Amino acid sequence: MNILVTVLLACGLIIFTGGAVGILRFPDFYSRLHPAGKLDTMGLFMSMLAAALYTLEDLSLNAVLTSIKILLILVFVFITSPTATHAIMDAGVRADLAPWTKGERGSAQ
Amino acid sequence: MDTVFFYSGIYLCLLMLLSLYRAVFGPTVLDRLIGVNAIGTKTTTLLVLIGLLYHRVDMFVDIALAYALLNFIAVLAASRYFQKRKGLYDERPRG
Amino acid sequence: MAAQGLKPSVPEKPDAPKRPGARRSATDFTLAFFLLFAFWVLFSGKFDPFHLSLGVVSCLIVAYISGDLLFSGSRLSRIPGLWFRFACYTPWLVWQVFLANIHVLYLVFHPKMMDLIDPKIIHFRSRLKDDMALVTFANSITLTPGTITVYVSVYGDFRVHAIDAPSGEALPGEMEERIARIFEP
Amino acid sequence: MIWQFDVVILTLVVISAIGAVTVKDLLGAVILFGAYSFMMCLLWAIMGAVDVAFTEASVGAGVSTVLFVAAVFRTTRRTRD
Amino acid sequence: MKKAGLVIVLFFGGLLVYGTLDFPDWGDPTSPASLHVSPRYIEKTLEETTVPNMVTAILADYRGFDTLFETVVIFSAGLACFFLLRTRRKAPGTRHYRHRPTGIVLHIEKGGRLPDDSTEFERIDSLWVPHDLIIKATCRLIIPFIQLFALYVIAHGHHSPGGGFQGGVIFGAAFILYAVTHDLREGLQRLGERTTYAMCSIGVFIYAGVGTLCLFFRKNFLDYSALAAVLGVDPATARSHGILMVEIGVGIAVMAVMFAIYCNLSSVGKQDEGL
Repeated sequence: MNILVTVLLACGLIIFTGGAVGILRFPDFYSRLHPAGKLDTMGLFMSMLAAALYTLEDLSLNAVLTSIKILLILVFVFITSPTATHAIMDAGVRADLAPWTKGERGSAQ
Repeated sequence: MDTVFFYSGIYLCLLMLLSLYRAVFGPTVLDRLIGVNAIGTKTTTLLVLIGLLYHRVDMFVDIALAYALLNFIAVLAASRYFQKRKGLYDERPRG
Repeated sequence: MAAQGLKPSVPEKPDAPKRPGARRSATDFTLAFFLLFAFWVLFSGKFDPFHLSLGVVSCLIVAYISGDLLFSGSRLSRIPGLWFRFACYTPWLVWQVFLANIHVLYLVFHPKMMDLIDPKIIHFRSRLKDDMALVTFANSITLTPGTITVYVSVYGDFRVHAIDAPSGEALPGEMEERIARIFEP
Repeated sequence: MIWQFDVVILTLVVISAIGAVTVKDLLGAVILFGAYSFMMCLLWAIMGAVDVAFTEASVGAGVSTVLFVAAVFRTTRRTRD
Repeated sequence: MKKAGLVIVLFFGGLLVYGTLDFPDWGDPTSPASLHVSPRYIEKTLEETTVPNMVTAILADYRGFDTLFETVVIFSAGLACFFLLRTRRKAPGTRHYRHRPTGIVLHIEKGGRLPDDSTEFERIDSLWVPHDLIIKATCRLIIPFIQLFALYVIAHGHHSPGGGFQGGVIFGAAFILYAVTHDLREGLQRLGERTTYAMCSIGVFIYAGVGTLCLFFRKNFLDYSALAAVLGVDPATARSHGILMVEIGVGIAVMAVMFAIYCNLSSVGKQDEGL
C-alpha cells in the first residue's frame, strides 16, 4: 500500500513539475495555458488519489469519510479548472493578444 | 511515510517558486493570472500534504475543499475585467 | 468576437427564472434537497440527530435559495439515466486526460519543443444541441490532448486552440459521439 | 523538521509581497496579492493555526481579490508613483 | 516623498521588531501564557462548554465581547461603504436593451427606459459581454454546493475549523460569484438590496439578542449557561448551543456585508451595472 501511495505521489509530482516548467518554457500566453490547465489538474488528481489511499489505511468510518472528502476536492477541481482555463483564454482573446505561430518567432509579446 | 510527504511538500514549495517567477515577472497580466492559478492548485495539494504530516487530515481537508471551490472566483472576476475593459499593455509607467 | 455591438446576437434562451420562487416546481425542489442532503452527509460525517436536523435545515435553505440553479433546462425523468451514463463516461475521460498529460509532458521536456509545437485556432461545428452537452464537451476538450476551448456559441460553434497539429485533427471525433450518447440516447 | 517548510514558505511570502508592492500595474498587484494570501494561508496551516488558515483561505481566495478587482475596474489601473 | 515614507516605515518596523525581542520565545513552556492561561482553557473547555474545538469556544464564549465588537466592525464597514458610495441618482447615460426573439440591441439615450418587467426586451450592460455558456453553466452547477459547504462550515464550527465568519464569507462569495458570472442586476434579483441590509442588521441583532436574553435569567451578558432553562438542557450544552446561535448571527451579518460591499463597489453605488 505504501509503495502504491509513494508511486502515485511521485507521478503527481512529476506532472506538477511538467506544469511548472511548461509555464516557464512555452513561448506565448496561449500555449502556456496548456500545461497550466491540464498538467496541474492531473497532478492534483494523482496526489489526491495518493492522499485518499493513504487515509483509507486504518479503515474506520471517519477515515472513509475523510478520503471521500479528498475525492470531492478532485470532483470540484475537475469541474472548475477547465472553466477557469477557458475564462483566462477568453480574456486573452478579448484583450487582442496575438497568438504565437510558427515562422514569426519572437514576435509573441 | 512521513518522510515521503515531507520531501514532496518541500518539492511542491520549490515548484511554487517556479510558478511565482511567472507570476512576478510575467510579461502580461494574464501570464500573472496563469501563474497564480497554478499556485492555487499546488496550495490545495500542499494543504492536504500538511494534514497528512500532522496526522490530522480531517482538519485540513476542509481548507483544501474551500480552496477547490473558491479558487476560480478570482480568476473569473479578473477575466471578466478583460471582457469589459479592452487593452492589455497598461503596465508601462508613464514617464 | 470583439465587435458584437449591433450584430444580431445569439438569442438567449428565456429559461432563467427571475427571482427565487418564480418558476420552481416541487419536484425540482425535492430532487435538489435530496442531492444536497447526500452531499451534506458526506461533508458532515456526524450522524447524531442534532447534526442531521441542522443538515435538513441547511439543505432546505440552499434548495430554496438556489435549487432552481441545479436542474434548470433538463427534464427530470431523464436524470437517473443521464447520471448513470455520465458515470460510465467518466473513466474513459480520465484515461483520455491521462494520455493527454503524457503528450503535453513529452512536449514540455522535449529539448526542441519550439519545433514541435504549432499553435493554431481551429473551428468546427458540433451537432450537439443540449446546453449541458455542449458544456461537457467544451470542458472535456479543455482537459484532453493539447486543445483548449476558446469560444462556444449556443448553436455549437466551437473555436478551439490546439497546441500542435496531431492534437487538433482528432476533433470532434470520438468524444462527441460519446457525449451525444450520454445526452441524446 | 518542519522548519524547512517555514523557511521556504517565508521566502515565497516575501517574494510575492515585494512583487505586489513593486508592480506598476494595479491589476497585476491585485493578482500577486492573491498569491500572497495563498502563501499566508500555508504559513498559518504549518504553524498549526487551522482556524486562521481557514479564514485566510476563504477571505483571500473568495472575496478580497474580487473586491480589489472591482475597485480597480471602477477607478484606474495605473499607480501614480 | 517615497524615500521619506520608506524611512518612516523602516523606523516603525524596526521599533516593532525591537519590541518583539522582549516577547517570550515561541512555544516557550515557562511563559506566563503557557503557565496560566492556556492550561485553564485546555483543561476546562470541553468540560464547561462541551465544544471540542477550543478556538470556537474561546472566540464565541470566553471572549464573546471581542467577537461581538468584531461583528459590529464588519457591520460598520458595510455601512461605511453604503454611505460613501450609494447614490439615488439613476444612471442618465445610454441604456441598452435586447429584443429577446430577434436579438437586436436597442440603444436608448438620455435616461429613456423601457419597462423593467417586459418579456420581450431585457436590459443588458452597456459594456456588453456575450453569453458565455460554459462559465454560466459551471457556476449554476457549483453555486449550490458552495452554499451548502458554507452552511456546513457554520454548523460544524464546534468540531472542525470554521465558524460563523468563514462560513459567512464563503456564502457571500457564492452570491458574488453569481453576480460576476451573470450580471449585477440578476444577482440583486436573487438577493435584494433591502434584504441584504436587513440581514446585516439581523445578524448583529441575533448576536446581541442572545447576549441580552441571558440578562433576563439573572446571568451576565453573553453567559449562555443562562439559556439552559429555555432550551431544557444542562448548562454546558446550553453554552454550546448558545455558541451555535451566535455563529449563525455572525454568518448572516458577514454574508450580507460582503455582498453589499461588492454591489456598492462594483457599480459605484448605482446598483445597476456591475463588474
